[in-house]
Amino acid sequence: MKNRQKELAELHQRRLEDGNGPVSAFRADLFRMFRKNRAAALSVLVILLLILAAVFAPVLTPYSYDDMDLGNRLSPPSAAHLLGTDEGGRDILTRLLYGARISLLIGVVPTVVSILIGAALGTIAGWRGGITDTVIMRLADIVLAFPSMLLAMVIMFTLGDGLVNVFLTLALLNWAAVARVVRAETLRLKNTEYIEAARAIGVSGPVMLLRHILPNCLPTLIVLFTLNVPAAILTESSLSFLGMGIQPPSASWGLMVNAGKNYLYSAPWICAAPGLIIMVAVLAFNFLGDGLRDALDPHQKNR
Amino acid sequence: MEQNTLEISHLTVSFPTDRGGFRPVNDVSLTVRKGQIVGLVGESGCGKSMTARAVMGLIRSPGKVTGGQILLEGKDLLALNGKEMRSLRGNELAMVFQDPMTSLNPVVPVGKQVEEAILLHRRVSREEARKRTLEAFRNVGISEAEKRSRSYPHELSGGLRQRVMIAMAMVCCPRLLIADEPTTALDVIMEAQILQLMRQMRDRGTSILFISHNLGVIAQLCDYTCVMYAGRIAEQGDTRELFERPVHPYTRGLLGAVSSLDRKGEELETIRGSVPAPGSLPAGCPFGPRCGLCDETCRGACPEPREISPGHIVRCFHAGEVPV
Amino acid sequence: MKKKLLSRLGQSLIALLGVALLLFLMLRVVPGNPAAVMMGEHGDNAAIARMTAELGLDQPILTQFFRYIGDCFTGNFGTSYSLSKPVAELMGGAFLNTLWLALAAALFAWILGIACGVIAAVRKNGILDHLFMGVSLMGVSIPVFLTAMILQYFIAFRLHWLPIAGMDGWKSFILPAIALGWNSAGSVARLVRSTLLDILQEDYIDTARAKGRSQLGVLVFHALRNAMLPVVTMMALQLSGLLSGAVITETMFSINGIGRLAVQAISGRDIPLLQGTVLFSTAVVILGNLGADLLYTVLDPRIRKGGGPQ
Amino acid sequence: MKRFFAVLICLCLLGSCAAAAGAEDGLLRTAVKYDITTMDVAKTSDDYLIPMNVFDRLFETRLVNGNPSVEKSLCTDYTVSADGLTYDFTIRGGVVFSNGSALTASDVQYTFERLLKINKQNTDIAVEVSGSDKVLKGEAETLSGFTVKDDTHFSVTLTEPNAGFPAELSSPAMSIVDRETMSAGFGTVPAETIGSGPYVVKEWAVNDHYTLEYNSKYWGTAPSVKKLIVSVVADDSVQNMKFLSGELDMIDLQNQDSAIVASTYKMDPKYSSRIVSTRKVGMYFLALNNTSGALSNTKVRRAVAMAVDVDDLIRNLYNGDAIRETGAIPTGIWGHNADLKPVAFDPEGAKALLKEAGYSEGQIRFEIALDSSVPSTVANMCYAVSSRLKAVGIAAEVKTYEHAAWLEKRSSGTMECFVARWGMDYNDPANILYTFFGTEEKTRQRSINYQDKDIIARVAKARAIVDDSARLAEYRALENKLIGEDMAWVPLLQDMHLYCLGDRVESFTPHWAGFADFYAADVVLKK
Repeated sequence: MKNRQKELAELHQRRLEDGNGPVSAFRADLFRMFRKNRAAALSVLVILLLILAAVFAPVLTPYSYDDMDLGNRLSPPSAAHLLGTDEGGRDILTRLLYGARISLLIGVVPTVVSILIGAALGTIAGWRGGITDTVIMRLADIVLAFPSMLLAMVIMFTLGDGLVNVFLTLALLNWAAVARVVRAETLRLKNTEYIEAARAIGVSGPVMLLRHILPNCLPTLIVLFTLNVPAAILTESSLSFLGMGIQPPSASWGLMVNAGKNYLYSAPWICAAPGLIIMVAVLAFNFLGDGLRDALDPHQKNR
Repeated sequence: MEQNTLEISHLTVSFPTDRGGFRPVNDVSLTVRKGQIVGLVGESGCGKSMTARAVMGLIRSPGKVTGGQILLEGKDLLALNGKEMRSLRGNELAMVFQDPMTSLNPVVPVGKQVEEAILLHRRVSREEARKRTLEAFRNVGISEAEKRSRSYPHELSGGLRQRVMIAMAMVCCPRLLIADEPTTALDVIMEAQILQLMRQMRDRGTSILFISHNLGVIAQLCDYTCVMYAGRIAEQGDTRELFERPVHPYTRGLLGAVSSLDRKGEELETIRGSVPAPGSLPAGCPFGPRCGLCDETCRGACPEPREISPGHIVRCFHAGEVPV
Repeated sequence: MKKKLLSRLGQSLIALLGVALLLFLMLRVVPGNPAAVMMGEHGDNAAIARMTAELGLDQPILTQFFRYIGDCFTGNFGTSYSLSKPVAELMGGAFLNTLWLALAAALFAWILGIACGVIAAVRKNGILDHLFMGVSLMGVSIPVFLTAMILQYFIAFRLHWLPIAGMDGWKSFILPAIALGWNSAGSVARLVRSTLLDILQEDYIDTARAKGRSQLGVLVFHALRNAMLPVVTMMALQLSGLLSGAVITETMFSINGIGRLAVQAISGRDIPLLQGTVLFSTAVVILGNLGADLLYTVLDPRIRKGGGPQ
Repeated sequence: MKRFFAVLICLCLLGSCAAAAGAEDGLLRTAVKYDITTMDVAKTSDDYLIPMNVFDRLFETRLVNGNPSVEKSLCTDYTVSADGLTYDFTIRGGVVFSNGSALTASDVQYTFERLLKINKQNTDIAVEVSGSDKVLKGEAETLSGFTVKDDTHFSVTLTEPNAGFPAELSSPAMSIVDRETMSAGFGTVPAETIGSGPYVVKEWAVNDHYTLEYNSKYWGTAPSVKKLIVSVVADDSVQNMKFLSGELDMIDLQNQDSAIVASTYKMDPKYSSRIVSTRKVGMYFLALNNTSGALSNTKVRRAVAMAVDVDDLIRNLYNGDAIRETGAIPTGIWGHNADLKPVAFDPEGAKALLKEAGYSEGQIRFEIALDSSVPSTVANMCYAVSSRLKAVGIAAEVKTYEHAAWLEKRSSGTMECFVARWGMDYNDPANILYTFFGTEEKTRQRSINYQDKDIIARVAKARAIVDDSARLAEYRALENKLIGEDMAWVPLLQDMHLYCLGDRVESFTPHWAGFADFYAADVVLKK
């Protein structure tokens, strides 16, 4: 703890000298992290690029994601189609850009939802203990124990395909793991001195969770976020393998990789493009996660 | 005359950082004679622990020893290769650390950890090692040694754990014991017992290099004391003479800041300013900016150690003068 | 210790019952009448109605539920609708294959994972560190079926080193183990690396070196022993995950495992087979989690005596 | 660390020799995508390989210079009564089942009765015998219309005349089983599945493989293949790799994308000469629910037909391996009308017709339901149809359903539009017309919902016309009304079934109707 306090003071001092207001610990860490950890900075750039590509997809490409040109199916990258065409004669670059919308949403939305549910239930279970803890944890055990692919299939069969159902499925699959981690973290925090001190001065339950427990879980939650986002994108491609998830003609990276699988040796570019983009996204999220965790985790001795 | 246990001359340890290197230990020389306890005292961050680690060869990368000589009974430790150094560590040369809570392996019974020290340096059977461990426990005053040796670190009190550390260090009868603030984490009663133990070891011929920031402990225990400031030894000398007739302004400032019964009611002196950051030492004498006697010569160059009386060495141009 | 064990077992049973209940409700909600699926393209509605009655699916929900729970406890899951073979027999064969695949994948993942993790930690920020961490990230970012396909094409098809697919002899389990294990190896390596880096900063490492331990000795006897605690828990969870069947790897390598059987059961709305496979793999996962907790308390003395985080 | 990799490398080298396992002679190795579910033909209408190879039938249908012809097999001679109701059969004597039990006329009777008692699948032929309704209801143990004279002679009386009866007796459903040694494990336990055909079932490992071996007691000529191993390989690319590396002797290219078939097999001289293709007797059609919304209007259905470019589908999705279909009776089936003209691809004409029918741009919306388990070529067909219809202002979105959910929606009669295929079981138009337009319940259950009641009645009655030319004329008239006038569905195409033969196979004659299941006896291995 000591050297971080000193660094903060140092930064604080410098900010005061050049007339800015006091610097909040959070922003100072981010500022310092980006200066020090170039990989994290680069990954933020990459993620921004992906988001921009997703948003400006219609502008960037003449085709629409479902234009089928059966005449030149499976044609290699050419001037007309920079990344070639897939088995339905659709332009791969266009589908990649439109796919970015769905895949990033699939990566982010269910992960955020599952982390919110998981964190809430996890802290409550950890803090209250007793019956609530057992009930929540047994519920989590059930979801964790149930073979995830089967659970996904049952949900998708019942509700049918479509983006919202994929969100629901992925959120349902992931919340239990988050809850379990957050509960363990809450238990650990519960018997640290400063929590007992806060309890001693009469801080009430909900305030305790929001002001003291959750902020300390932040580094873990951020790491979970950056690990689960790429995992969600990949799970979607497994869902496509089993015939669920996003269905053509709409596009997502996972779907494209799965659709291209059978053509791996006759038309490898169908898999290569989405496969590479997924890898780039995974690396970006992971480096960002590592960077954030190191920056925000106070007792993280520098690696 | 008799061989000195430890002779450190002009030792320098440097750490490369992106803002140019810095030297936590800068041209340090001191000697520990056989059966003598030498104290190394100073504020945190002055380099005393780093000096101890240099002797043990435990400097963690990216830092490394970049100058000087360390003689253990005439052998230069810096010239030894890894294997030779390892055969000394725990055998001829041992160390005890500050925080007993974290210095023992949490998942291994304490008895086993001490046996390990024996088995590393003595070709004896496991059974013999067990016997010596129990004996070592008894020497350091651990009651019910048999039961204690089977328990895990988290099942023992702080004092007991420190005794285990000392037993572990002493089990191979090392020539030199380095104790890095062994009592800082203990309460007063435990501290007294540990110091008593140290005196017994000294009487049995073990030389001890005792590191602490607590002047009171140093005064009670050490025969000879060195005061460190910003990587250098500001003043060293016989403990009694040093405490009664400090000549270096920093030593005086330190002693002035210590409250004691016979100076009840007097204003405690404080030393203005704060310890310079490791990388940005002022030109000339490091204590200059905080020193009442500081003048051009002090700012010009860093004073060399001068022996103003037998065994009493000081790094100051105006040693002994009293500010006007 | 006994009391904690019993309460954990009790909770696991409740979880298993919960899964059975959840499965029963799901099967009533999922569209597609099992009888219709069995009759396939040619079945007409009259035949389907007759089949529904024969399977007892037209009885009131409650009677079906109690018969279902009765089956679960007595362990007889009856005969599979589509394969008209006893479910237990089908699962027996399938589980053996899944067991071999899981063990092979786990072995590959752990040996590679721990080795890479240790080397990456020791050579922190060196070339090997970035190389191994990069490879482990690759494992996480390529879908399993793509890894399987690439392995099959180059190693099996082009080089003829190993059989492409099928289950003849131990050699046909090497490639599936690599494809399935690579992902787990990645997470093990990353965990070993970060835990080891934490532990190497601890004071008792300095004590060990001060005792005269060599760098390797410190690593093996002191650092790894402590680093293994969280890693072993992750490995136990991974193993129980693998044991509940890896649908994609089994499909790609034509291994008749529990995962594939379960997917076949749900696509064919084969209720007895589905009950059997799901309850079986759930029981395996729950036992795995239980094992992981117990293993943790055995390995970490700090928890064994006192309560400690569960 | 280096030691570890060295061990791994030599471990693999050691294994290299075993990969391409040597194949003893007389062995044929093939693969299928999905395992069979049962060996009992009374319980399945999909898994026909074992019934076809392990059992005999009274007749067999073979391709004779391109046309299916019904040949005698167990039956050596038969006569039909004047009113077409009664058939007198003589069967081959001295035929035994693989367990030595004799095959007699009473076994044939037992086969008919067993189908009716189980009453799960393939009962539509046994139902035609008089007295079948009593057996179905359990009121009678035996079929009144079936009289056994002696071991090799029996006669069958139908409830109404059906000239296609001998052709129906050649379908796998009518495989003769043994009355005396029938046991509970029949159809699930290999040793208890006893037939009189050229092969016996040696073993069946679920989801892995099944093995057939030559039946030494077989009455017919010994086939070239003495042992058949069919392994279950779910992934198409893995099947390709196993075939190209010599682990399979024959590969069924039905599920593969035509582009892969073209690049991997057609373009490669080593294999291009070894491709066997046969007509898959049946047809793909775009089903339009005649009662849902705008599709109930004949003009709209015709506009849909005009908007879809079938030739483009054949050229690009089937790489030319398909022929266009124009009516309801597929090519290769007796009664097919070759000079029915296809609907010309005319998007502008379609738009005009839609306006004429009173529908503006984008006003017509319906859903094309796609079964997720169909091959990718069929899925691409749906997407192609959808984008063609969008071009003429019809908003037809493709929605994917899981197989069971798709089946349920279709059987409920509410599915608006879907691409489907009907494969012919026997060589008679009734097999398709009666199934889709035979009764109001049947057409509703297939989500066609054809509305013209007296046409439905005529389709049912047409089966009973004994005189071939009269029956032909009636079927032709019905086809003209159903498709020509009412466009009940949009006929698409009939695809070919392609196989590729390995080095060890001399020749192969596929099933006459292009089934994936084949007679192992029709494969000749190189010596």
